[in-house]
Amino acid sequence: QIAVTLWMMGFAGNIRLTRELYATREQLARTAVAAERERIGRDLHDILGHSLTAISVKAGLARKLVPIAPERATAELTEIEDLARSAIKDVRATAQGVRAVTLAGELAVARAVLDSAGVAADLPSAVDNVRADGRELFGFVVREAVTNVVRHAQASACRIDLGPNWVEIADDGRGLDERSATGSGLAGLDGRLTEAGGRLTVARREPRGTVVRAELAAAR
Amino acid sequence: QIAVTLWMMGFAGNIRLTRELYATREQLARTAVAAERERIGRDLHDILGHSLTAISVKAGLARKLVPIAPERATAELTEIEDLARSAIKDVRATAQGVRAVTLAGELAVARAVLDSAGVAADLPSAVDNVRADGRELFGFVVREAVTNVVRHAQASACRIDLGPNWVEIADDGRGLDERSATGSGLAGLDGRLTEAGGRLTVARREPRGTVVRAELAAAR
Amino acid sequence: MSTPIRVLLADDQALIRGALAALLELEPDLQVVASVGTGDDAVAFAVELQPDVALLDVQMPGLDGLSATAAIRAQVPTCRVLIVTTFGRPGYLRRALEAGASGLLVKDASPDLLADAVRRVHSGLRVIDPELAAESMTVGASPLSGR
Ligand SMILES: Nc1ncnc2c1ncn2[C@@H]1O[C@H](COP(=O)(O)OP(=O)(O)OP(=O)(O)O)[C@@H](O)[C@H]1O
Ligand SMILES: Nc1ncnc2c1ncn2[C@@H]1O[C@H](COP(=O)(O)OP(=O)(O)OP(=O)(O)O)[C@@H](O)[C@H]1O
Ligand SMILES: [Mg+2]
Ligand SMILES: [Mg+2]
Ligand SMILES: [Mg+2]
Repeated sequence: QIAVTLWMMGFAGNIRLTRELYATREQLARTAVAAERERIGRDLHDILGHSLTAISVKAGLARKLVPIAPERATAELTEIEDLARSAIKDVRATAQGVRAVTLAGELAVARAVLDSAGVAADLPSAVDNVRADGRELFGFVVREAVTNVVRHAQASACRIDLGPNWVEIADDGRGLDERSATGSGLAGLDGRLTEAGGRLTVARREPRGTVVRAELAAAR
Repeated sequence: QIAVTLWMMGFAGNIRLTRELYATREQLARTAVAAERERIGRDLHDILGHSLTAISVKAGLARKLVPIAPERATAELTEIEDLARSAIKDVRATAQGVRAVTLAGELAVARAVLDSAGVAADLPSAVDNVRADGRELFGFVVREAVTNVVRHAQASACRIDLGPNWVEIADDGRGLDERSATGSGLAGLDGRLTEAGGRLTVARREPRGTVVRAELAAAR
Repeated sequence: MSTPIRVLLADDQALIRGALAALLELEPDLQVVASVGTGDDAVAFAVELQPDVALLDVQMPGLDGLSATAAIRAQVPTCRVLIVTTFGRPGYLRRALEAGASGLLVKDASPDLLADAVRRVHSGLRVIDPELAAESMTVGASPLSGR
C-alpha cells in the first residue's frame, strides 16, 4: 500500500515534470531568442554604425582632397578600405557571436575619426587606470558617443576623460534639445550600462555642447 | 516486490526527467540562440554584405584611380558616400527590432499593400496546410514577391497559392523581360531557398504576368 | 609583354561587378573579356570566348557560382576558375574544390591581392583564403550535433 502510493507520487511527479519540460522548452527558447536578438541588434548598431559613419565622413573628405592633395586622398582611401574590410569581419563575427571591443582600440579609432571630421580631439593616452572588467563596455560607450559627436554635434572640439569606474565624452557642439531624435544608439548604451549595474547620463553642457557619462558601481 | 519496482521506475523516471529538464534548458537556449544568430547573420549578409563589399572594392578602385583618372576617383567616392549612408539606415532598422517574419503576418501585410496599390488580391486565408518549418521562409518569399508586384509589375491582380511544400505568387502585369534589372531581392530568395534544400523559379506567365514559385523538398 | 591573361567576370551585383572589372582592367597583363550577372551567362560566354580565368561570385540567380564552375571546367577545361564571395558558408570550400575551382577568395581582398590571385590561378597554382576556408568549414556545424 505504501509502496503503491509512493509509486503514484513518482508517476504524478513524472507528469508534472513532463509538462514542465514542455513549457520550459517553449519559454526558454523564446526568452533566449529575444535576449539574443537584442544583443545582436545592439552589437550591430554599435559596431557597424560607427564604421559606416567613419567611412562616409572619410569618403567626403577624400573627395575634396582628390584635386588638391591627391596623396592625402589616397591615404584616406586606404583607411576606408581597412574600415570596410574590418566591418565585414565584424559582421561575420557578430553573426557568430564573437566580438572584440577594447577601450584602447576605440580611443585610437576615435582619434582618427575626429581628426578626419575636423574636430580637435583631447584624448587620454592610457587606459590602465580603468578597471579591467569595464574596458569593453567603456569601449562601446566611446564608440557610440564619438560617432554621435561626428554625426550630430557640429562641434569643434571633443574631450574624453577616464576614471577607474567611469568614462566621459564631452563636446562643444550645438547640444541636445527637445527635438533630438530618439535613436537606438544611446538607448542601447543605456541598456548595456543598466545590465552591468551602472548608469548612463547624457546632459547639456554649459556654455554649450553635450556630455555623455557612463559610470559603473564601485567594484565589489 | 512488483510495486516497489514500479515505484523505483517512477522515481528513476523523475530523475531522468529532471535531468532532461535541465539539459533541455541549456540545450534549447543554445539551439534557439544558434538558430537566431544564423538567421540574423543571413539577413545581415543580405542587407550589409553587399554594401560593405561594394565599398571596399570601390575604395580600392578609387585609390588606384586617384593618380591616373582623378575625376573617375571622385565619382567612385560619391558612390561610396551614398552606400555608407544608406547602409547606416539599414543598420538602424535592423537594430530597432529585428522583425519576426511569419507567413500569416506577411499575408496580412500583403493584402494591405496590394489593396492600397489598387491590385486585386486573391489570397489564402489559412496557412495550416503549410509545413511548420517552411512558414518563415515562405513569409520572406511572399514579402519580396509582393513587393516586386507592387514596384515593378503594373498588375491589376495578384494571386497567392499555398501547398504543404510550396508557395506561388502570380500576377497579370507586364512580365519580366531581358532588360529587367538584377536586384538583390530575388537573388536573396534564391539563396535562402537553395540553403534550405529547395528552389525558386521565376517565370513569365501566359498570356501575361509573372509567377514566382518557391518549393521545398518533401519533408523527410 | 606576352599576351594578357583573358578574364571572364561574373557577379550579380552590378556595383561590385563594375568595380571588379575596372580594377582588373587597370592591370596591364589582365584583360576582362566579358562581365556578366548570372551563372548561366558565365557558362555560355566561357564556351564562346574561351577565357583563361573565370572569376565567379557564388550567390547568383539561376546557376550559382559553384554549379557554373563545374560546367565551365567540363566544357572549357583550359579555363581555370577563381571563386570570390563575401562570406564563407558551410561547405563552400569543399564544393568549390570538388567542382574544379583553383581558388576561393574574399571579394574584399585588396586590389593587388586580387590581381595576383588571378595570375597565380592562371599559372596553375591554388589560391585559398585561409580565413574563408576556416569559416566555410566551421560556421555551419549544426548546433544540434552535440559537442
Ligand atoms: N553629441 C551630440 N550633440 C548633439 N546632439 C546629439 C549628440 N548625441 C546625440 N544627439 C542627439 O540625440 C539623438 C539620439 O542619439 P542616438 O545615438 O540615440 O541616435 P542616433 O545617433 O540618431 O541614431 P543611431 O545611434 O541609432 O544610429 C540624435 O539623433 C541627436 O539628435
Ligand atoms: N512581378 C514582377 N513583374 C515585372 N517585373 C518584375 C517582377 N518581379 C521582378 N521584376 C523585375 O525583376 C527585377 C529583379 O527583381 P528583384 O526583386 O531581384 O530586384 P529589385 O526588386 O529591383 O530590387 P530589390 O529587390 O533589391 O529591392 C526587378 O527589378 C524587375 O525589373
Ligand atoms: Mg547614435
Ligand atoms: Mg525586389
Ligand atoms: Mg551575388
